[in-house]
Amino acid sequence: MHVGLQHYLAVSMILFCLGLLGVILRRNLIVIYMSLELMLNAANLALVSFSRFNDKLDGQVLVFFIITVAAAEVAVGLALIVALFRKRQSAHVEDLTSMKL
Amino acid sequence: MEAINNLISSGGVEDVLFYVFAALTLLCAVLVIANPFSRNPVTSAMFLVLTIISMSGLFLLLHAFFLAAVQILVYAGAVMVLFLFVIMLLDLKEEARRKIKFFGLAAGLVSVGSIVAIFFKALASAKPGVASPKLEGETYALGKLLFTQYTLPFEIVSVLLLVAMIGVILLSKKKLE
Amino acid sequence: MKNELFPWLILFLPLLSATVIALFTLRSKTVSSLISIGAVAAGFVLTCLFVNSNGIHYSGESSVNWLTIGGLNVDFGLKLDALSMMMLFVVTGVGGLIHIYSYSYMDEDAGKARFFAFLSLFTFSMLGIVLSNNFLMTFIFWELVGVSSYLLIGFWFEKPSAGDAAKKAFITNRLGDFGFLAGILMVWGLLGSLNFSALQNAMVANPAALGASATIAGLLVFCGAAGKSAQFPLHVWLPDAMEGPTPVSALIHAATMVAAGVYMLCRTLFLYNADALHVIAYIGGFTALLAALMAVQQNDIKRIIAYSTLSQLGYMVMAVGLSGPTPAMFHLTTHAFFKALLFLSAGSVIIGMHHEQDIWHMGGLKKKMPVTFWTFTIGALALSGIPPFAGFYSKDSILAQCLEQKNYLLFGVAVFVAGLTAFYTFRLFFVVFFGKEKSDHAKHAHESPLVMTAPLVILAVFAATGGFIGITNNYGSQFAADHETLSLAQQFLEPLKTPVPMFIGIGVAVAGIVLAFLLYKNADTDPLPAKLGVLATWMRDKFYFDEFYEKTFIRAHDFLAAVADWIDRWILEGAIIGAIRGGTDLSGRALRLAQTGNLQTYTILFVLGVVLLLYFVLGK
Amino acid sequence: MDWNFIIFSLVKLAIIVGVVQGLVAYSVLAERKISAWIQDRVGPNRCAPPFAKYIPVLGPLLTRWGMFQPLADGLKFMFKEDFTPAGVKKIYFFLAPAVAVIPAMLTVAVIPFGSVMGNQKMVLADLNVGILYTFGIVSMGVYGIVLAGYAANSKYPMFGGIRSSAQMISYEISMGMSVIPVLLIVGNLNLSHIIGWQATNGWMVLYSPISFIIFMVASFAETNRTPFDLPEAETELVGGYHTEYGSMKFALFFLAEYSNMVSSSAMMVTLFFGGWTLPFWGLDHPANSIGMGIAHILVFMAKMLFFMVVFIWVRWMFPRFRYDQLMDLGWRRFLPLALVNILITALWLWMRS
Repeated sequence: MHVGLQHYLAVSMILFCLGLLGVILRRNLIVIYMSLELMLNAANLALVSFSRFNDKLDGQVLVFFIITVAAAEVAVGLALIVALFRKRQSAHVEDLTSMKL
Repeated sequence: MEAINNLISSGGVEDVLFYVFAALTLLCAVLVIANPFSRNPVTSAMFLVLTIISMSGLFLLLHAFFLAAVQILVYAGAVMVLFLFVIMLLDLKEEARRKIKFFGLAAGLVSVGSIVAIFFKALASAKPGVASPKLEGETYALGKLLFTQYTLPFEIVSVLLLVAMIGVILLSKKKLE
Repeated sequence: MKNELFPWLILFLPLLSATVIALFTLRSKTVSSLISIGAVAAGFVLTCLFVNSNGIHYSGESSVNWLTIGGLNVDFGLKLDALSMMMLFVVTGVGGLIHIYSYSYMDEDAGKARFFAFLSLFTFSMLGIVLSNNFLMTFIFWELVGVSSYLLIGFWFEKPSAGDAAKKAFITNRLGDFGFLAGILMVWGLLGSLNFSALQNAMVANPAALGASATIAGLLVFCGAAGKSAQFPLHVWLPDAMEGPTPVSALIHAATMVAAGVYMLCRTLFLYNADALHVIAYIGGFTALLAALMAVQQNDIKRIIAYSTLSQLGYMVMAVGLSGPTPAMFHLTTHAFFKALLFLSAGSVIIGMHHEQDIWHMGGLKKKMPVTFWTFTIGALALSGIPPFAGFYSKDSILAQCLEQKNYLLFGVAVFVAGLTAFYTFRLFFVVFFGKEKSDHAKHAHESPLVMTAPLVILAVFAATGGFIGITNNYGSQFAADHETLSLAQQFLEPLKTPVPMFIGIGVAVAGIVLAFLLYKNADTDPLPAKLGVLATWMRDKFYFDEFYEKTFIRAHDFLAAVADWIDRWILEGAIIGAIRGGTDLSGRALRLAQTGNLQTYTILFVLGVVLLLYFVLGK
Repeated sequence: MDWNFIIFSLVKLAIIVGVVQGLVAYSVLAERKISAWIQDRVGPNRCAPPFAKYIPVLGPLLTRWGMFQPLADGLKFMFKEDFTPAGVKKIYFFLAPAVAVIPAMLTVAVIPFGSVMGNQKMVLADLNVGILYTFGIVSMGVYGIVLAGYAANSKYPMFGGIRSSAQMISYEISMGMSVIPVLLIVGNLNLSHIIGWQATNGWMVLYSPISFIIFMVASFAETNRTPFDLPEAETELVGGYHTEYGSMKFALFFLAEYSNMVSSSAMMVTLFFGGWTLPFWGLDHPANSIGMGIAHILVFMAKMLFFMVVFIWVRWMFPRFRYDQLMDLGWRRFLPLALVNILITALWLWMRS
């Protein structure tokens, strides 16, 4: 069977799910952040393959924007993590919650 | 020999490459989030770099040359270095092995399962894309689109970058007044 | 300047002054008081200019459309005619003098700036009543007057008695205003307009326009007047209102606010049929008699004057009820002069006595406070109705009105009250100014400064001459088309046209003075209780009206309030609100469990939501 | 796609790697000789195997100028004890040198080092985003250094690693910006097209000299060469990120640095000096014979070697920058300058069109 759109989408979907699992299960904020990047990349992959298989360049433009926004987001997010770490001396999500159950 | 000849002549090399890159991408992604050998965030970061590189291989297969290059240039070259910087700066220790969150695991599996299910259902009802794609991710065409039809988003994104830059500078100051 | 602009300017200057004081100059006593005095003085000057250029018989209205709701069309309009013009003179003139007097009287008070802001607000409200051309505006300014009088009576709110008095005045007024509002609604419902001119035209065109409910409508409107002008049975607030500063008593409770009721009755005279006027007349007469009796046995200098005010207001209302708006307004105006004079003189005495108000602690002040003594004397003579002072002319016109209407009962009451008035006024006069000093304060009393005595002198001039300087001419032209304008000499001798009431009036007044002289020339204590026995006690205790109200209305009200409170507390609050609150609280506690503060829990919930959404968009 | 393509690609790959390795080895020797010359001393001059002088004709040449010095250096590196300090993070310690070398070697893949030989283009991969590829690969070079600094688990290498990566990321931006005028003028990202354009219109350095200057200075920074070799400033950080490394692992870093020099030189030649073309002797259009093809390759090599020498020469002529001066230069001088350059070029092109 020829490799088609659905193959790329499947890869994208699995990548997305892996990222999601990472966000839900890992405790280290930085790793969670990397998992978020994985999810973003999964979206990128889906968009690029849509773009390719629908003969439209708009998907790639969107990916370009996603990469830009992701770069901005990473910068801000990491700065926040650094600020949080300075305050709490930890980058574990559980240590960051200050609410009482 | 004959088989390989056939493969090459039928353009099946690209299919083989797809499977190679896809497998590489997914394997590295798994190792990002769940590395059985090391829980060091640096390891995760390095595998994420590998994921991104293999993904840009997939982009190449999709003829998105510009994006493949940008993916490596921005993600691997800049974003991930930033990650490494922060990890080194904070001197993060290995993630402690606390008790596994059964609730989280169950919920994660449920959501992943439902996403997979929805994916297949959606795929079944979707109409297939072009069988023989002709689109080339030419830098020229992309640039033209970016500066004509998408000028406004482009400018907005640049403003967003500026805002992020200012925000980061402010956040990184030792004393937040 | 265009004629239409004058009343607007006169009306809004005091409001501007109040706003400026409240917002900017509360820090400075002097600036604040000067702004306030300037505003009211400017009003007086503008009134004079207006009358000078247009004459007193000018009549005009200017209005802007304010709101239109269905059939209700309300203008924000000002009406100028002889009636409102004379009232403008009273409010800005007498009011201005009281403002000036207050400048010195309130000098040592920390809240002087606030006081003047209130005074300006009050002046604005009062001018609003005087100038308004429709019922709704009258009612709004009516309430504003209520509010500002509340603020002024309770000016020394740190004194519990002042606070209570303010509340009492306000609530009692509310009772009357309730009737007033109902009356306004009734009039609007029956005649379809609120504009005085339009109403008057409607009533002239068809005197039976109000139909069977004419009496009720008239009496309901009168309720408002009864509240403001403190007529029986809503008279109880006025004596208590003496807890306010003396200028307030003079301004509000002698010259202007209490006059608003009478003014309103005269303004809306076309509304009342014979039955309503009868009731009004008898209520007025009864109030006059009752208050005069109470005044005889009071010992607080301001309270005596307050009851006297009550009594005189009863006179005016009685005159209105006897279809005599001209005598009523005449008496109102002269009364504004001499009663303000009396109050201000009393204030001067009080200041001289270091805030001592009991007349039995005074005595012998004639030597120590000569200006105050002479002005008080003129005021007392005017009040008693001794010719040629102002009170004599106005009182005489009321007595004449009684006889003209052939209402001999009310004539008798009026004559008796006139005698009583002379008696209690000179009781006060002799006890305070003659005899020997009855306390240390009295020995060290001193004359007040010029800022206070100057208004006294000016008012004294008017109290002495107010009877024959043309006041009746102006009012008469308002109410009777065939009124003939009299010359000064004719006015001076006007009472001689009706010699019977004149001589009877002078006679009882002189008798009252003589009696007072005999009883109180050198008295150290009041000899009357011994002679009158239980009647004197009743008089002193105001015929137990307060106690009666306490036992009946207030009790019943308290009971109703307790029931409402119980319903509110246990049924509304406890059951209904409690259930809602408890439910909210419970669900809040339940939902709080979802708010763990843990990032990943949020992620899970978020993803599950997205999955659900995707299911509905894609999966189905 | 056919077998020919695969075989020829493999051959080209082998040749390129071999040539680059040889260049690296002998550029080390060149560096030593040139430094000796600049410092008025002799430099290595006697390393030769015992049998070499018996070779006729060539013998005397081979024994002079230390011709076998690189060989000796290589052997020394190989046979030194491969010491692993205690406390290092083992995996990354081993990984870092490899990660450093790989991008350095990969860069040359897109560089057209000659025109054509027969029907074969003298370039390993004629990508249409060639220049972006180069930048992508160059940006990957940071990882080797960062990982080395991290793996050593020691202060100075860590500082060296962080300094180096910050420096490389900073100058990468100036470098990328500096190239944009070239792309604007040519209108294509393909390196072969860029060379083709230069063959007809003249060298790019004449059109955009500012670009060239910025690119060259940024190249110095990217390769961690003097005057921007802060990461390995001996007086401050001992050896920088490779302080803890020895023997073959250290050799790999060395290899990476010189490989980067080679590819930077090749890039400069390609972008600004016409690549394999010369404006005379008919060398400015694709070869039609084997001889011409070889001539093109030689022209390219010659140009490249010139820039190698410039690299070495600069190293021994200039003092080192202070770190804040370095950052200042990168962010506040070169970046605005490059932006202005882009603007001017764009305006110029717009006026011309």
